Amino acid sequence: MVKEATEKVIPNPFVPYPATLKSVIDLTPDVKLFTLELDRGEDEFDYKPGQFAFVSAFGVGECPLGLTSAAHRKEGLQFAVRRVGSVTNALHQLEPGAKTGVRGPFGNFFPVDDYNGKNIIIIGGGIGFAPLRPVINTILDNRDGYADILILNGARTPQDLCFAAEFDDWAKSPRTKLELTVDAGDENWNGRVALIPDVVAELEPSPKDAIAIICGPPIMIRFTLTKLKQLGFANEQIVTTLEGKMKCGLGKCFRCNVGDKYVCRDGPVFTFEQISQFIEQF
Amino acid sequence: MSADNEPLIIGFLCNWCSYAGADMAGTSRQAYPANIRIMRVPCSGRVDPLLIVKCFEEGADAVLVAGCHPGDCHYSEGNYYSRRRFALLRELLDFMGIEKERFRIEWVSASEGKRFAKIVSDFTEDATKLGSRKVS
Amino acid sequence: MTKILGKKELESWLSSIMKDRTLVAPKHVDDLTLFSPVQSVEEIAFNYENTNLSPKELFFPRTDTLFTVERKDSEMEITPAVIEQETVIFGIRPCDAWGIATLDGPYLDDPADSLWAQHRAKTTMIGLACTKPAPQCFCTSMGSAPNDSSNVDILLTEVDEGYAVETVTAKGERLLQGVELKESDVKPSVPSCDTDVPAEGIVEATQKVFDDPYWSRLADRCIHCNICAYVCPTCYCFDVRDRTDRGKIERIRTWESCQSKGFTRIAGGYDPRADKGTRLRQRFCHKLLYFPQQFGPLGCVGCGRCVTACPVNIDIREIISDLQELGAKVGQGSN
Amino acid sequence: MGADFTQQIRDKAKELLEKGTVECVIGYETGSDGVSARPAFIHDPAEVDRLVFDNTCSHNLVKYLLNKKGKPTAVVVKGCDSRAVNLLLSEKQIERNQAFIIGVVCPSVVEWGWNKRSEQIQKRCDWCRQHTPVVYDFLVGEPVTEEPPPDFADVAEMEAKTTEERAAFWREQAERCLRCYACRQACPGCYCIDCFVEELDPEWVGIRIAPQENLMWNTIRAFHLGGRCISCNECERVCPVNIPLSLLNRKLEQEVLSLFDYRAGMSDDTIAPLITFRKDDKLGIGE
Repeated sequence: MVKEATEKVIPNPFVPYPATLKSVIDLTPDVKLFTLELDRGEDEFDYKPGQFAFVSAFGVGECPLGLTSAAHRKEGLQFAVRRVGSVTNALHQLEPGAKTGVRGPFGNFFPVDDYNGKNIIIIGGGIGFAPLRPVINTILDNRDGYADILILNGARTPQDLCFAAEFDDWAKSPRTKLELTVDAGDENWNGRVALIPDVVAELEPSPKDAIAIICGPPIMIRFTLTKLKQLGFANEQIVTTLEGKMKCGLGKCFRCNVGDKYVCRDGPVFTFEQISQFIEQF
Repeated sequence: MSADNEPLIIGFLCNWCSYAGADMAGTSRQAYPANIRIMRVPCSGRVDPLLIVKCFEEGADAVLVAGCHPGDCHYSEGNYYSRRRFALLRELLDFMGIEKERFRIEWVSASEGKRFAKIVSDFTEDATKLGSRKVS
Repeated sequence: MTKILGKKELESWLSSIMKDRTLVAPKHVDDLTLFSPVQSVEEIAFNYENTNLSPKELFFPRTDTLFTVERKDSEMEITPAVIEQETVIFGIRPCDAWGIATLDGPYLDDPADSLWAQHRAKTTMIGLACTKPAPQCFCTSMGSAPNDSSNVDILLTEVDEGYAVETVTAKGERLLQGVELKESDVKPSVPSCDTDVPAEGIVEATQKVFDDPYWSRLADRCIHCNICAYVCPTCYCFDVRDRTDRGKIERIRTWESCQSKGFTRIAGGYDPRADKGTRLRQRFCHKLLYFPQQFGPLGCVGCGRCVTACPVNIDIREIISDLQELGAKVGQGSN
Repeated sequence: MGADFTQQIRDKAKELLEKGTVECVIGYETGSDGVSARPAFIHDPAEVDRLVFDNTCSHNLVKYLLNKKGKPTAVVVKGCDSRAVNLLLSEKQIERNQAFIIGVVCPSVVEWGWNKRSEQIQKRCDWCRQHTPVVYDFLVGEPVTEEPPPDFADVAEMEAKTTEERAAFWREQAERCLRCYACRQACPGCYCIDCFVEELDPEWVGIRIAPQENLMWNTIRAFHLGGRCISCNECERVCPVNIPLSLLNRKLEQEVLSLFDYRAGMSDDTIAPLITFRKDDKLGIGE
């Protein structure tokens, strides 16, 4: 057997696209919304709701972040970044005009086209609400394609609710209900003070022709899942996006695996039916 | 070491004494070599051995830690701890190939501007004699 | 007929290779044998069971630069790393060459890892068949053999008159160009590994034993260092970070291991594999379950390095046997 | 020694497990090579016959007590290992009433590897001045009463080299280091929840596996054990690339002995020299 290695130039998949930071907006005390513009233009970067990308803070490293903009709106690439580690800390120091890098888009996405005609229930907790924003904006911009929509956004305190500036727009959309809840209110808050799973139990969304999309901390997901199942939702009707430690996004560094599945390539979006089939349970 | 063969010295100076001492040297026009890069720390006891080793790792030719005289620590006893810590670290570094002469611990009070200038001058001279360290 | 390269001729061939390429060969360093670049034939160790560290680091270095970033005023330039050096490895054992070929699975899978691909393209491997397998070796159980030539460019087997030469690839053929080989009817003997590891059906067995308390019991003994992963020819996890040196930024990747605490801990603190049992299970399930599910072959080539290097004798051969035994019990229980 | 020690350990383990005094006995069993020992965790009195004691039992099992917090556990310790028990007691990492210490008067261990067993006594046993455990609930063997004075010939040999030679020596060792952290993982004194070397913010040690970073790791690792190292030498035994870490530890041990007249782990209520001070310390600084 005589083999021959083919010598062709393979692009380095670790090299990010150079990008410029266009704007930084404080969403909550520890979350900022970054808008990036690729130096090569946005058209080269086609992405769907639920996908993620690696954003670089050169000199420190890069980290995976969910895209929180919807591609069709052409508002630039947006990421909601909570300051939790060394890279996000460095990102928070950046000011508009700073040079950065973006690698992606990676992963699968929420198949919103498949949800046509259905009732959509979107439940997000804390920063977990960020990857759901492109889902909401995609669905609302194609409002006739869907039946009733329920958006439930929860956070620790009123200041921690992400995307407050868009609440009015969402609530104004026909047949759309926006529910907000916090774990602890303050003097200006006259909305709900309750945990997300309890709010779900109270609102009793019907599982009929419905899809529930949830994202948030593991503990919130677990209890919300229980409530939804009590309401009659089947595993296939509940969709989430998983978080895993990642270094490559390419299925190579083998950090984000759940059994033989990679969060970065096979996910991050999974139905609970798929998750229940995983050999490894988190 | 920089291109012109000047040693690079990192100095960790206690805010309550040596840093003021360095200041005093400056205001009273006591000249001392510009080889030293000064880090102000709240106490010589705050200087983690990691900082010293990191300086040498990154290519410093010499490191100075200066604190209050024993008995004068602003926090009562910080310098007593640093005295033990650095006496031992100095031995270990020497054992691993970083000459004792490259790592100095000195007690300098806020009024000893002249002494501070002399320490830095002597230290710079010694470090120049020792030559540059190889790191990569 | 067998083609033979005399011992003297081998030495002059290797010397000529050193002239225009990097020759990497086993070398005795203190009481270790390590693959190192050599400048003369005298440095090469010909008498060794196998090297203490696997040759994977010639393709997947313990630290590698992915690209550099240069900033000038407001502009920024990113330069991907390029591997230019042509390298020849002498003395790679068939099991290790198979390990390299195994890693082509994940690394050349689309999108290919360009550094791995470049290292592969720039490297020629001269294999040296094992004449006397060591007690820890079990390559035959894993589907290879001490004289398996399928993953090297040239395979040499020591015989009385010198080395029997098997040219495997065109790359190997080019390297041998102009080298005079004698013809002989000597037949190199084929040694076999004595160790018999029951690897057949291990994927199914591992799947059955996945939730068994076996893993946490085994983890009692494990001290969770990274030795097994770092000596292993088929462990390939890595970490990525930037390094700044006097204003120069490079993005680097380094070896990392699933055994280290925090390997899967995400910023914010949640760690899906916080306990030692699940971490240990991850390593063995990756080799014996996930890797074959994803790429076909088992993620173990039977080199035996982890067997000898583990400070507390976590022995993969023993684990394979245990899993088979436990798996069989699970099978009976459900019937 | 062998058979008798083994029997005594088995009998004690059986008794402890049967009475329910402990839920696990950590000792040694014969490894997969049939030649050398490895750590064994016995939970069932029917399994005590797996336990052995011979001159390849060099692992310091005290490290495992850190994983058994809150669970009554028995552990087999040699003289050096027993000092680790005291170290962890004095640093409040384990509780005395949760640990049943089966002390073994150490007959010295030999150089061994997987499937290899020599008759050569390990270096650590030449240096050892504590063959009899300093703490135990049950003792196997006859206590050794006379120990020779300390000997630091290996440290002196290193010190006889020039600074340049020493720098070159350690650089060469650092070049080999893989940063596998086996030295840390085997060390009973290394139990930080987050080790400085893995901290990212600030990043004390870069992730590069290269001489510069590796040297920093090895320097600080040794220094964090300054006045705490109990000389079991497990770090050096487990090192896959044979870095002579004992030299660093022993240098510090010698300095700590001469500067502070202190040996780590000799009792359960001492304070490591670097977390205390004397106002009249004479250490050659600013005097």
